[in-house]
Order: sequence, then structure tokens, then C-alpha cells
Amino acid sequence: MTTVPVEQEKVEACRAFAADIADDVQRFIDRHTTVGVERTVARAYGVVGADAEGTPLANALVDRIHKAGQVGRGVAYHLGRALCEGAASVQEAAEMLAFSEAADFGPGPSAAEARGAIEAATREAIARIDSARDEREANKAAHRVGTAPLKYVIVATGNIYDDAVQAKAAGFAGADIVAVIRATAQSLLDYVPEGPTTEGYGGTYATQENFRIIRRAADEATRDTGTYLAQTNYSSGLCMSEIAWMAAVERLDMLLNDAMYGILFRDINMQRTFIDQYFSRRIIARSGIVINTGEDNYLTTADAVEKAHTVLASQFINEAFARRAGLREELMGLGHAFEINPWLEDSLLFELAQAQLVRQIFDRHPIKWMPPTKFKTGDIFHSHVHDAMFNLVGITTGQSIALLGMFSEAVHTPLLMDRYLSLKSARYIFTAARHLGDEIQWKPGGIVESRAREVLDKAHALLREVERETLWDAIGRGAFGDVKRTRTGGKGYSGVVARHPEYLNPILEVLERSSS
Amino acid sequence: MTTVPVEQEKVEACRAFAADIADDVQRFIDRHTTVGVERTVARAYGVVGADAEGTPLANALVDRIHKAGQVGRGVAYHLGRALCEGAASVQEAAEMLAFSEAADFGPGPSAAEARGAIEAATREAIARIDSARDEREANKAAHRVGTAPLKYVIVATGNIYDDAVQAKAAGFAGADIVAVIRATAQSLLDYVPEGPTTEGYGGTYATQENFRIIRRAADEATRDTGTYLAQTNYSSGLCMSEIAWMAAVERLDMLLNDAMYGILFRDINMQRTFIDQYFSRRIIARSGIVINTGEDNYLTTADAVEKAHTVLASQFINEAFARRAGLREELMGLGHAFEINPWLEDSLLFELAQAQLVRQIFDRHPIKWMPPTKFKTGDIFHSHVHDAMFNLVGITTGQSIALLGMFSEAVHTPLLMDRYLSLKSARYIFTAARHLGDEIQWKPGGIVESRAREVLDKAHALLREVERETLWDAIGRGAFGDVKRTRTGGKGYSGVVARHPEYLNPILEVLERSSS
Amino acid sequence: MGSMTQRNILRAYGDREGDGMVQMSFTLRILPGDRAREVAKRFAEAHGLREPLVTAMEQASREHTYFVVYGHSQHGVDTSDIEVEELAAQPLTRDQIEEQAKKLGRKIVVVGACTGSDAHTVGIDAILNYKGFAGEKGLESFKCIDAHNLGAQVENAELCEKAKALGADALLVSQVITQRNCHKENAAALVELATRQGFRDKVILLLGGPRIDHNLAVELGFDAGFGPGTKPITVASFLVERLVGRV
Amino acid sequence: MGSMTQRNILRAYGDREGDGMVQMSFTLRILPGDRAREVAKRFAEAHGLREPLVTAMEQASREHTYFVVYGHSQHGVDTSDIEVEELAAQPLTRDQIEEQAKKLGRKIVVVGACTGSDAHTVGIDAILNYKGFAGEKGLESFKCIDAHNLGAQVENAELCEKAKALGADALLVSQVITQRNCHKENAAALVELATRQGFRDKVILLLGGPRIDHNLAVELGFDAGFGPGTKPITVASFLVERLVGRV
Ligand code: B12
Ligand code: B12
Ligand SMILES: Cc1ncc(COP(=O)(O)O)c(C=O)c1O
Ligand SMILES: Cc1ncc(COP(=O)(O)O)c(C=O)c1O
Repeated sequence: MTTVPVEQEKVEACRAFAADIADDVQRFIDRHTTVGVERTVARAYGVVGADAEGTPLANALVDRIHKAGQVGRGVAYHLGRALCEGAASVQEAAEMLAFSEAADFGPGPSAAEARGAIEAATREAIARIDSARDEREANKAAHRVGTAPLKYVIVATGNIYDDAVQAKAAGFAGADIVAVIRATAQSLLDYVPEGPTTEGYGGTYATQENFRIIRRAADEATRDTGTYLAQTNYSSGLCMSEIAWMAAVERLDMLLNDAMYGILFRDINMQRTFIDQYFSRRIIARSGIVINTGEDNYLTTADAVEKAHTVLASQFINEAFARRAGLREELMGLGHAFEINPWLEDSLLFELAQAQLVRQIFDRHPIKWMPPTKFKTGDIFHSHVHDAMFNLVGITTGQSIALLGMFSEAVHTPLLMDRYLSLKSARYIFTAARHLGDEIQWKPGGIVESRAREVLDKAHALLREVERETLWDAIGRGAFGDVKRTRTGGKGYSGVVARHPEYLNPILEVLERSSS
Repeated sequence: MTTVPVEQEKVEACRAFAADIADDVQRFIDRHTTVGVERTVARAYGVVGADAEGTPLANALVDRIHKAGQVGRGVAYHLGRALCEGAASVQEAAEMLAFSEAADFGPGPSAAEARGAIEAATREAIARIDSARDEREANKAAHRVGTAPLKYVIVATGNIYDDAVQAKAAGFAGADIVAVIRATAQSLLDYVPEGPTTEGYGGTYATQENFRIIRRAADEATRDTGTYLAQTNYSSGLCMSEIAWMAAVERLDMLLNDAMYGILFRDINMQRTFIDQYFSRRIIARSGIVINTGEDNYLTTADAVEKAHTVLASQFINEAFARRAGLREELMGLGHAFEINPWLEDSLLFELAQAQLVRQIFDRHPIKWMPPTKFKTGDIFHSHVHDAMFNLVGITTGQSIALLGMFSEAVHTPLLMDRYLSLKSARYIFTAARHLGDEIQWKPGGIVESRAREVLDKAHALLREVERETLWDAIGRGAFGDVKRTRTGGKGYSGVVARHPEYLNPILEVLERSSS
Repeated sequence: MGSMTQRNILRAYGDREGDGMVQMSFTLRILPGDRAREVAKRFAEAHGLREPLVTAMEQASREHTYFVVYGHSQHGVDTSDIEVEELAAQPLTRDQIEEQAKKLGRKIVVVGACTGSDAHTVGIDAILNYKGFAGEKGLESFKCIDAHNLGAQVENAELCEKAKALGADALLVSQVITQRNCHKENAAALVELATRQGFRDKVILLLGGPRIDHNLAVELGFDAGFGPGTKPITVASFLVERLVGRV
Repeated sequence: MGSMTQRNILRAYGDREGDGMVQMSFTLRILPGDRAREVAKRFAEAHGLREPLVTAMEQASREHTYFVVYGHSQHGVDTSDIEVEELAAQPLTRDQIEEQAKKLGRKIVVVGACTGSDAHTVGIDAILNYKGFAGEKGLESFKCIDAHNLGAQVENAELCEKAKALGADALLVSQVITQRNCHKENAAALVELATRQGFRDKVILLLGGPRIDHNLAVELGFDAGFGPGTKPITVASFLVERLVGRV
């Protein structure tokens, strides 16, 4: 496989900076929880259902506790306490706590007592993740699994039943992974909608039932084609960890999940995001889901030549956070993208350099390679060629997961035909250039090598700076994606809560003990 | 620039075989003429016009001489004789010889006398080629000239006035070279039609007036864009040398011209073709026109992996013939093509190997690189991607002239829009991968290197065989393009004539003295 | 029960049932701008596209602009009344063909050519020659078939002569060049010639080529037409069935 | 002379004047085959394509087939009656804008946002921010303009509040997400809100985005619309002309 020279000491120095950066934030994370985390715990304990307006019980429950100022003890404490005090089940306990006049959030039994009461439910919660994981693995073992670069396509009709049709069509046409893009506004919703949904703009809501519908379709496609069709969705936004949990129990294979994306691109509060990502990743690690980070997005707002190093720096940080949440490298699908101005001389060499560099530095990671989007226009013919070059760089540099470009990128979320043609083109190029990467050696000191060196150098410099100023401040001054955010600004800040000294979260404890 | 290892001794051996092969045929050529050659001579002397049925005077003249069994003396002899005998001009002489009862083809003055009579006309004929050449060169010097790979596109509306519109559009859209494809049947016509034409299938007739119309359009485009727009057409078929002459005096820049294409692909008699190609190339050499040979065609009937070496072998032969006609390497646009089954694993590596090999072996030659056609389907979207890979290999291996693929290849001769998109795509890839070739070193002993070695080895073996059996017999058994032809079969055989011991062709003599 | 014909209207499918989404591209002699976009929209609307979206508008010459448009097509096709012979549907197997052909008591004589000024041999070779096409051997490889391939650039008159001389059961004509319908003229001329020469009814006439389909061939007076991707076995199967009947 | 309006019918151009050649692609819920090809042809014919040629027919799912068709469009557009404001036609120069704006005696206050759940800031940033777009600086860079960029995901209500608080001369709204016309709903809702709040007539409302054009914006109740590739100076020019008049 082709290589560019990578200074190992520099890489290690980057990892060391990233470790410091993450440790600083991790200390904060370990002392806090959020309403999102607690709703996830509630769901894991089996709290289900929603009221007539669609407010999930998990929300009603946690909101009430929050109103009482008692989220810091952990929802597990309150549920455990209710069980101690006679509730017949977690569900009953949750309903009581959410709606009953009798609910008491004042002083009560000790955390140890509550923990005891909920211990069986804790075991069940974990068993549910584990058995879904086993089922996923059995299913994969029983079928052919695609070879890298895995062909990843999105569906986004807004209607989950149409999405299912499209997902199966994608499987037929050769996709390895299918993602149902979320509706535009969902990441800002502080709850996960219930049931199947048929109306969404720019995508379809992520709901547990929708996950099931697509899983069923993907399983059918798997049986039909003999090749395992993986499913992915977004563990992002204000319900990051809840969705991670739903994905875990519904056998999703991957999740878009990034330590900083929500902050930068959805203006979600930093503290909230950091805490949520941690818990989401603990679940993901246990479940054996592959995450996909979102560094590609930086290049949609910042220039891909000037700011290439911010992608690399961010990958080191995402890696450091992921490691602190127990993920092994094989589950870390770090994201990067082919977003250089295509009309720039030698843009392809720059893309090759970056792709190669990331591939080598994160050699055990299932790197996620994103197609051109920003410079796409409605000239669908040309757009198709642009994607072809992306496919070529992908196979040449051995990317793991290739989110295939769509020729209609600048027009609409993909039609069935767009996806078919995208898959056909990828199949052609991945076949025609199968061993191109093995064949190429880069000219010493040439454009590709120099560019790779430059990007690593700059990433190193940036990480040193971020380490000095802390990640909080670095984001504050726009270090990533040219976007600036403040520590207490953004959505969801009110859902951040300091942990009580006796904070109880037995599920997190189990997860923290296990390694993925 | 990237290289594959090329055994120089083997290349030299190939050239030596090719020299023997061509010498054998050249001995035959030097003893013969054809009606086509003689019509060309007549035209060069200024014989113009056609009768009401459209039969050109040059044809009427030579046919009559042929009927009299006197073509072997050369049309120059007959014209010269008529001048000796009182004709006021070559044109008058021609008319008399073609139509008059008084025309006498029996014994007459000596060749020397006839030569003397036509000497002034000989000088004028040559001067006309030379001044057209000077004009072309001045025009090029006054404008920007495209950089390699030159972007070559075809127009083929059937109507010369539409062709002119399309040619200008191509110039606007960035073409460096424009070819007007010929009507399907023209190469089998044993005359060149007169005047502008507006009806042709699969292309537009090559006529002198049509050449002028396109030259005018191309000159306008040149002035408009500031980049010289070159013009090309086909010196092929039964009127090979006549068209070469028309192209020379009408300032065309290139000509499709191949020593064997007519034999193999139009079933034109071998002897006829060899003689015609020689004279056509003598004119071409004087005129400074770049020829494009047609080895790409082999891969439309034979398999591009199995028969890649036949392309290379044929290039050596075409080179040897061209050299014998006085062409310098800088005018030899040897043809090859990107025609491997795109669904074959590593097809792109094989294409790279072949393109690179040809580039290196013929390093001073303006190599002509032909796009995929055979495996094109009516899926225009995919076809566009297929062409993109062709463009990529072209820029990477430094091809000189790239005939750009059209996404509608399997559908129709290109529409204005098809050409626009093709040029746009080439512009993108030539820019984005400008220095890719400089950056790549091929893995020693890898797929690319091994393939290049294999092709050269096989070409060497084939040339050795052809040398042994002679080219006549090699073609007889289908050595090229999987097509078999016999020495006396095919069209136009009746137009082959042994030269009289006193054969007169003063124009050829001048051309043979000059070097291009 | 009731014999109501069921109407079955097919509409285009983008990503939602019934959305009617289609894509068009075209060139107009107009320069890009707000006005040109409006013209392109109306042009698309004239074709029955609702809410057309002009996604590309690029100047392609000093006078022309190239457009890409998406829109919701209002049109549908009633598929219930479309009857088309699916020639390729279920060809006989090679063994069935040989078996069935025995009933004829002699070989089936076929003569093929690419006619007129058309020099594209690859298609007719694919059907006739031993070597065949995409791994499937041509008619020459069938024991029951005596195949003659006259190659390309064959004049209709020459083809008819040969056919008569060889006592052909079937004439196989390939037409690849189709610019301004020259294939139609050439093909129709052959049928006329065979009719004039009085043997039209004694032979099976097959037409093939990348832009040929069964309906077109029948319109032109042929017995059947074969389009892109045709396999030799489909042709053999058709011939045997016509000459001997279905297995 | 006579005042006859000249009709000027534009037809598509392939490679010969008047050939009407257009390309279409679409997906139908049918499996590939001779019948499907016929259906695709009829579908194309329904759009006004003569002699449609189905050039691609590939199965894209268990139930769907993707088609490419070429054909001669019978339709033409009468361009003589199409009147469209060419907003980008001749914008003022930067100097002219500054000069002209002086007549106002104060800065032009503009407030911009990408509204609703739409998070695409790049477009509105390109117009408003100093940095601008494709080398052209944004409205912020004009001395005569006081530009406020509220960013993305801004609710209409919030935008109106800010606009009133800042005494905005113009509201600049960006809408990028357009799936099933959500941009139209959201844009229309803003106009309604501004009307309800009684300041619709006191401000200039501009709408922009990759799928916006002037006509659409006007239909939705805005003063003008700006599509893909809009340059900040065109917007500045428009604003000055509206507020102060043409130079
Ligand atoms: C190879 C090729 C050539 C070769 C031909 C070599 C040869 N000996 O055949 C060469 C290079 C010589 C050539 C030359 C020209 N070509 Co050409 N050529 C092609 C090409 C690339 C592929 C055709 C092919 O071989 N297909 C593979 C075969 C297997 O497919 P097929 O023909 O469709 O056959 C299958 C079926 O149709 C069917 N079938 C076909 N015939 C028959 C007959 C019967 C009886 C049956 C049952 C079935 C059947 O079965 C076959 C197997 O499935 C096409 C573009 C393309 N990709 O399609 C252009 C193309 C056909 N050529 C074209 C043109 C214009 C020319 C030229 C006129 C160009 C020029 N002016 O120089 C010349 C002149 C040739 C002439 N007088 O005919 C145009 C035709 C445009 C049009 N629609 O009219 C095309 C479409 C390219 C283009 N876009 O311009 N060409
Ligand atoms: C960058 C991008 C993103 C970035 C946005 C980052 C950011 N901070 O802006 C990220 C990655 C976050 C993103 C996310 C999503 N995106 Co997005 N995105 C794009 C992309 C690639 C480019 C858009 C862009 O920046 N263009 C460059 C700017 C300069 O162009 P512009 O917006 O057209 O602006 C110009 C003019 O229109 C005009 N203009 C624009 N606004 C205004 C306003 C005024 C007043 C004026 C005068 C002029 C004006 O002037 C500008 C300069 O000329 C497009 C695809 C494409 N290539 O177009 C998809 C695209 C817009 N996204 C899309 C979707 C669906 C989404 C998601 C919903 C997907 C998902 N479910 O995850 C999310 C959610 C975002 C949300 N809630 O809105 C779809 C929209 C489909 C549709 N037609 O409805 C697109 C088309 C991609 C696709 N094919 O699916 N996206
Ligand atoms: C990490 C991550 N999360 C989520 C999303 C999707 O956006 P939304 O925030 O609308 O879910 C993306 C989009 O690229 C992403 O990279
Ligand atoms: C050398 C040469 N001559 C001529 C032609 C064109 O064909 P025709 O014989 O119809 O002129 C080609 C086509 O590729 C060619 O390569």
C-alpha cells in the first residue's frame, strides 16, 4: 500500500497533546450529567411510552426531576428509591415520578439502597445491549461482508416507509451501509419522537420504531443479496446518548457520533455535548458500534486547503475522547473529506496526500471518507465525475468507509436512481483501480509528500496551542470549522447538571468497567 | 514524469523488424502508382471542377487514362505532353484529355520533354503547399497554443454549416482541435465530392470546400478565444492522397492517416492502400501536418488486453512507413486507446501501463490517445465517469493529443452539449491531476511494470513473425485487429498500376527530395 | 369474475411513490441569466413537468446555454394496454434447440450481413460467429445451423443474391449507423427488394442493432427485431420456433 | 412601422437547428425488458418527445428500472412574451453604491438570517460577512451598510424582533433546505408575520438561496429573490436603488 513519510514522534506528540486536551474536559465530564444522559438511563431501565402530545415518558420523568433540582442524584437513584418505596416496576416508578402528586424528590434512602433496588434492572439493561450485539454479530457472520472501502449511501425521503423501500433498493444496487438522514430540526429537539414517522424535511426522524423498520428492511436486503447491509444513523444533537442506546438495542452497526460536531454545527452547548458524547460512547463501546466522526463538516465552512490540519487535529481529539469512553480503535471511524476546490491545480494530489496521511496515522481505525459536497453544482453530469475522483482516491488510499457522493448533491436528497448510479460508479472504480494503491510510490519530496508533511506539522502546532488554551477556549476563538462558540452559549445548556456527591448511575458504572 | 522500465535493445530490435517489414512493402510501392495518386497529382497541378453529375475532372481525366492503360506513365506525363502539344494550361490539358476525341494516349514525347513542359506548374504546386504551411505557422505563432494533452473533439452533424456552428462552440468550450467526422460511406468513394455538403450519415463529407468552411470557423474561434483551434480530417480510404493534398492547401493541422487502417477496417485493397499512404504522407510531410494513426481501431474488434501488443507492433510499422515517407517523429501521432473492459479488475492499471509504455517508446511523437468506445452503453452518466478515467490516465502518462470521450458515445454522434460537458470534465481532470504523473513511481515488479514488459515482449515476438512472413501475409492471417485480408481482395484493387519505366511524377520527386 | 381491464398507470418515481420526478437536459440558443432560467422552466413545463427546478445553466457556446432541469412529471403510462412480445423472455436451451431442429431434417441456413455503407461488424459477428459474444457462442456453433456471415458494407442486392444461392431460411441484417434514420431506409429497402424478387415469404427476416427493437423491425417489414445485448441463443431459439414450432 | 409583436419560438438544439433533441432520465416501477422499453418510450412520448430512443434500461432495485431516453422534443417556448427582471444585469459599482447611499444621510441597516430549522449559514454569510464570497466582500464591507447577521436556525419571530429593534431597512432571509417546499412555507410565514406586526411595508424583504429565484420570491411576498451564485454587490446595488433610487 502506498505511503507518505510520517514522522512518528510528531504523531505521538499530537496524541499526547490530545490526551491532555481530553483529560481536561474529561475531568469536567466526570463531575456532571445532563437531562439527556438521565433520559437514556431511564430508557435503558425500560421506561417506555409517550403521552398524547408525544412527550416521551423519559422526558416527563427527567423534566420533573430537573424541575425539582434533583437530576444531580441520577435518575437511577430516583427510580431505585421508588422501587424501594414499593413501585412494582421501573415503568410504574417512572410514571409515578413523572406524574404523581406523591412523587417525592426530597431526602430519601441512601444511594446504596437505591442501587440495590435497581440492580436486577441494571443487569437486564446491559443484557439487552449485549444480546443485540450478539445478534448483530451472528447475522454478519452468516453473510458475506463487503470489502473496504465499504459503500455507504444515504436515504432521506422524510417518510420511513419510503426510506425502507430505498434502503432495500440500495442493498440490491450494491450498498454495504445505508444511513437514514435525519430531519433537519431533529438534533435541536430535546426529546426523541415516538413511533414511525412519515413527515420530515431534509430527512426522516430518528425514532426507535423507525430504527426497527429500517433494520427489518436491511435484514431483508441482506437475505436477498447475501451481503450484509449495515445500518447507521445519527447519535448527535440534544439526544445523543438516547439515540446511542436505541441504536445499540436495535442492532444498528454505525452511528454518526462526534465529540464536537453538535457544538460547532448545531450550536449546542459545549458542556452539554461533551457530557452527552461520553455517555453515548460508553454505550456504543459496549454495543460494538462503529462511530463516524464529523470532521468532514469543517471543510464545508472552512477552506479545505487552508484548514486541512484542523481536520487532523480534531481527529486526534476525537480519538482521545473516544478512548476515554472505552472505544477501541477498530470502532473509531474518524471522518475526513474530499472538499478541495476541484478547479485548483493539483487538487487531486492534495486530496491524495490528506487521505493517505489520515489512513496511515489512524491505521487501525475504520476511516470514514466523505465525498465532495461544497463545490457541487446542479450540473449533475460533472458532479458525477467529481465523485468518481473521490472514489478513486478512496480506493487508492485504502479508506475504510466511503460515503458515496451523489450527482444530485446540490439539488436534492438522493433519488433512487441517483443512488443506483453512484453505486455503479463506485463499483467500477473500486474494481478498475483495485490495486492502484499497492502500485504507487510517491516521489520523494514531491507535492504529495510535502503536503502530507505540512498538514501534520500544522496539526501538531494547532494541538499544542489548543492544549495551552484548553479546548473550551480554542472553540471559543473558532479553531475548528471557522465557527466560534462560548462555554455557556448554545442550546441545551440548561440541561447540564453537576453530579451530586452520591450521584447514582449503575449502568454507567458497568459500562465503565467493561472494555469494548 | 512517471516511467516504466523499457528494455532499449528490445525497442531497437522492434524498430529493426519494422524497418525490414516496411522496406519490403516500400520496394513494391516504389514500383507502382494508383488512380488515387494520379488524381492527386492532377489536382496539385491545378485541375479543378466537376461535371453536372458531380464527377470531378480529376476523376474523368485519370479514368480515361486508365481506360487507355496509360496510368503507369503518370498523369504528369500526359498533362505535360498535352502542354507540349499546345494546351494553354494544365486545366485545358486536363479537359482535353478527359473529354476530347483528340486525346492521344499512344506513344508521344519523352518523359523529359513532358517534365519540362510542366515544370512551372510543378513549382506552383509545391509553392501552394508551402505557403499554406507558412500561413498555418504564422497563425499559430500569433495565438496561444494549448498544452498537452491537447483536447480533441469531433463534430459530425452531416451538414457542414451545422458543423461550423459546432466547431466554433467547441472552441468556445475549450477544444484545441476539432475534427469533422466523415460520412459513413465516403472512404469507399473513389472520388472526392465537390463543394459544400449538407447531407451525410454518421458524419459530413470531406470536400475541399468543406475544409475551407471549417477552417474559416476555426480561425474565427481562434480569434475569439485567443487559443489556436486546430482542424483535422481523414486522409483515409480510396482518396487518401487527394485528401492529404486538400488538407495541405487548406491549412488543416492534422489528418487521420494510417498505413493499414483502410485495409483492415474498410476492406480496401492492400496494395492500393500502401501506395496511397506513401504519397499522402509525402504531401503531409511537406505540409507539416501531424498524422494520427488508427491503431485504436484494433481494440474495437479485438480484445484490448489480449491484443494490446498488436497496437504497439503496428505503431512500429506505421512509424517505419512514415519515416520512409519523410515524416519526422514530431509529426507522427501514433494512435492507441483506452478500450479495456472497464469491469475487469485492475483495468486502470493495465491502461496506465500501456499508455506509459507507448509514451516512453515514442517519446518525440505526438501520441494520440483515444477514449473508451466499445464498452460504452447508453447509460450516459456512467459513460461520463468512464471517460473521466481515460482523461486521468491521459494526463498522468502525458499523452499528447487526447480525443475526448463523449458520454453519448453509444447513442449518437455528439450533440453540442455532450461536447461541452466532455471538455469541462477534461479541463477539471487535467487541472486537478496536472502533476500526478510527476509524482508517481511504479512499484518495481508490480502490476504496471509487469504489464508494460509483457506487452513489449509480445510486440517484439509479433514483429519478428511478421518480418518473417511479410506484412502481406501477416495481414492475410489476421495479425491486426483480428481482421483478415488478401493481397488482391478488397476495394480499389483495379486502381493499382505498375509504374512504366518512364513513369513521371515531378511532384513526388520534389517531395522525395525535401524532408519535413 | 368481471372482465374489467384494470388500468395500471405508471408514473416516474424519485424517492416517494407518485412524486413523478424526472430529469431533463437540453440546450437552447439563449444566453444564461434570469430570463434564460425562466425560459428553461417554461420549456420544462411544456413537457409536463410541474415545479421545474433549473439546476444547471451554463454557457456552452457564444450563443447556446446548456440546462439541467428536474421536475415532477404529470404524465403516466397506462401499462395495461401495452402488449409487447418478449423475445428474450425464455429462450430454449441449446439442447432443446438441437433436438427440436432435428425435426426439420436438414440444417437451418442463415445468411447475415451488416448492410449498406455500415461497416460495424462486431454486432453481426457476435450473433453469427463461433466466437460469439459475452461468453456465449454464436449461431455457427450450433450443429443444426449453417451460418454464413457476409461481413459489413454489403449491398442489399448482394445479400439477396447470396441468400437465394444458398437457399437461406433466414436473413440476418445488422444496422448500427442510425443518424437521421438511415437504418430504417436501408432496412425497408431490403424488404422491398426481397418482395420484388418474390422470396420475401420464403425467408425469415431478422433485423438487429443497438437501436433496433422488435416493434420497429416489424414496422419495417421484418419478422423480428433484436436490440442491444441480444444473445445468439435467443436468435437460434426464435428461428427454430418459427421453422419447427415450439417444443 | 407596424407594432406586431414578433414571435420567437425557441426549441431545443442538439446538433442541428430545429432538431429539438433533449435527454431525459427517470425511474419506473417495472422490470427491464422489451415491454419496459416500450413503456419508457411511451412515457417519453407523453412528454412530447418524438422518436424516443431508450438508451439505458437498468434494474435499480427488485422493482424499479432506471431509464435514459433521448428524443426530439416537439415543444417550443415563445420567448417574446417572457419578461424577467435581470437583477444581476448591471449592478452599480462599489463607488456608485457608496456615493448614492450618501443621499440617505445614514447607514442602511440590514438584518439577515437563515431561518427556521435551516442550519446552512454559508449562503447568508457569503452575502453579509466581510469575508464574502468568491473573492467579493460581503455587505459588511460597505461603508454605507450596517449589517447584522443572526446566523442560522433563527425563528421568524426572533428575526422580526431583531429587525424592529435595530430599525432595519431590509431583512435578508436565506432558505437552503427545500424538500417538499418547506422553504416556501417558512418564507411565506415570515411575510405574514411582518404584515401582522404591521411593518411589512416599512422594510425591504429579500429572499435568497440555491433554489430561489426572483419570480418565486415575489410570489411569496418578498421584494426580490436571489439565486445561486449571487454576489453581495448585486444585493447592495438592489438595496441602494430601492432606498435612494437609480444613479
Ligand atoms: C466498434 C465501433 C466502430 C468500429 C467498427 C469495427 C467493426 N469492424 O465493427 C470502427 C472504429 C471501424 C467504427 C467506425 C465508425 N463508426 Co462506429 N462505433 C463503434 C462502437 C464503439 C461499438 C460498436 C460495437 O461494436 N458494439 C458491440 C456490439 C456487440 O454491439 P451491437 O452492435 O449493438 O450488437 C449487438 C446487438 O445490437 C445485436 N445485433 C447487432 N446486429 C444484429 C443483427 C442481428 C440479425 C441480430 C439478431 C442481432 C444483432 O446483437 C449484438 C450482440 O448483442 C459504437 C459506439 C458504441 N459503444 O456502441 C460506434 C458507433 C456505432 N459508430 C458510429 C459512427 C458514426 C462510426 C463512423 C461512421 C464514424 C466515422 N465517420 O468515422 C465510422 C464509420 C463506420 C461505418 N461506415 O459504418 C456511431 C453511430 C452513430 C449513429 N447512431 O448513427 C457510434 C454510435 C459512435 C458514435 N456515438 O458516434 N466504429
Ligand atoms: C455545506 C452544506 C451543509 C453544512 C452546512 C454548514 C453551514 N454552517 O452552513 C452541513 C454539513 C452542516 C449541512 C447539514 C445538512 N444539510 Co446541507 N448542504 C451543504 C452543501 C454541501 C453546500 C451548501 C453551501 O454552503 N453552499 C455554498 C453557498 C455559498 O451557496 P448558497 O447557499 O446557494 O448561497 C448563495 C446563493 O444561494 C445566495 N444566497 C443564499 N442565501 C441568501 C440569502 C439572501 C438574502 C441573498 C440575497 C442571497 C442568498 O447567495 C449565496 C452566494 O452566492 C449543500 C449541497 C450543495 N453543494 O449545494 C447541502 C444541502 C443544502 N444540504 C442538505 C441537507 C438535507 C442537509 C441536512 C438536513 C442533512 C441531514 N439531515 O443531515 C443537514 C442539516 C442541516 C440543517 N438543519 O439545515 C440538502 C438540501 C436538500 C434540499 N434541497 O432540501 C443539500 C442540497 C444536500 C443534499 N443534496 O442532500 N449541510
Ligand atoms: C457527527 C454528525 N452528526 C450529525 C450530522 C447530521 O446532522 P444533524 O445534526 O442534522 O443530525 C452530521 C452530518 O454530517 C455529522 O457529521
Ligand atoms: C486512420 C483512420 N482513418 C479513417 C477513420 C474514419 O473512418 P472512415 O474510414 O469512415 O473515414 C478512422 C476512424 O477511426 C481512422 O482511424
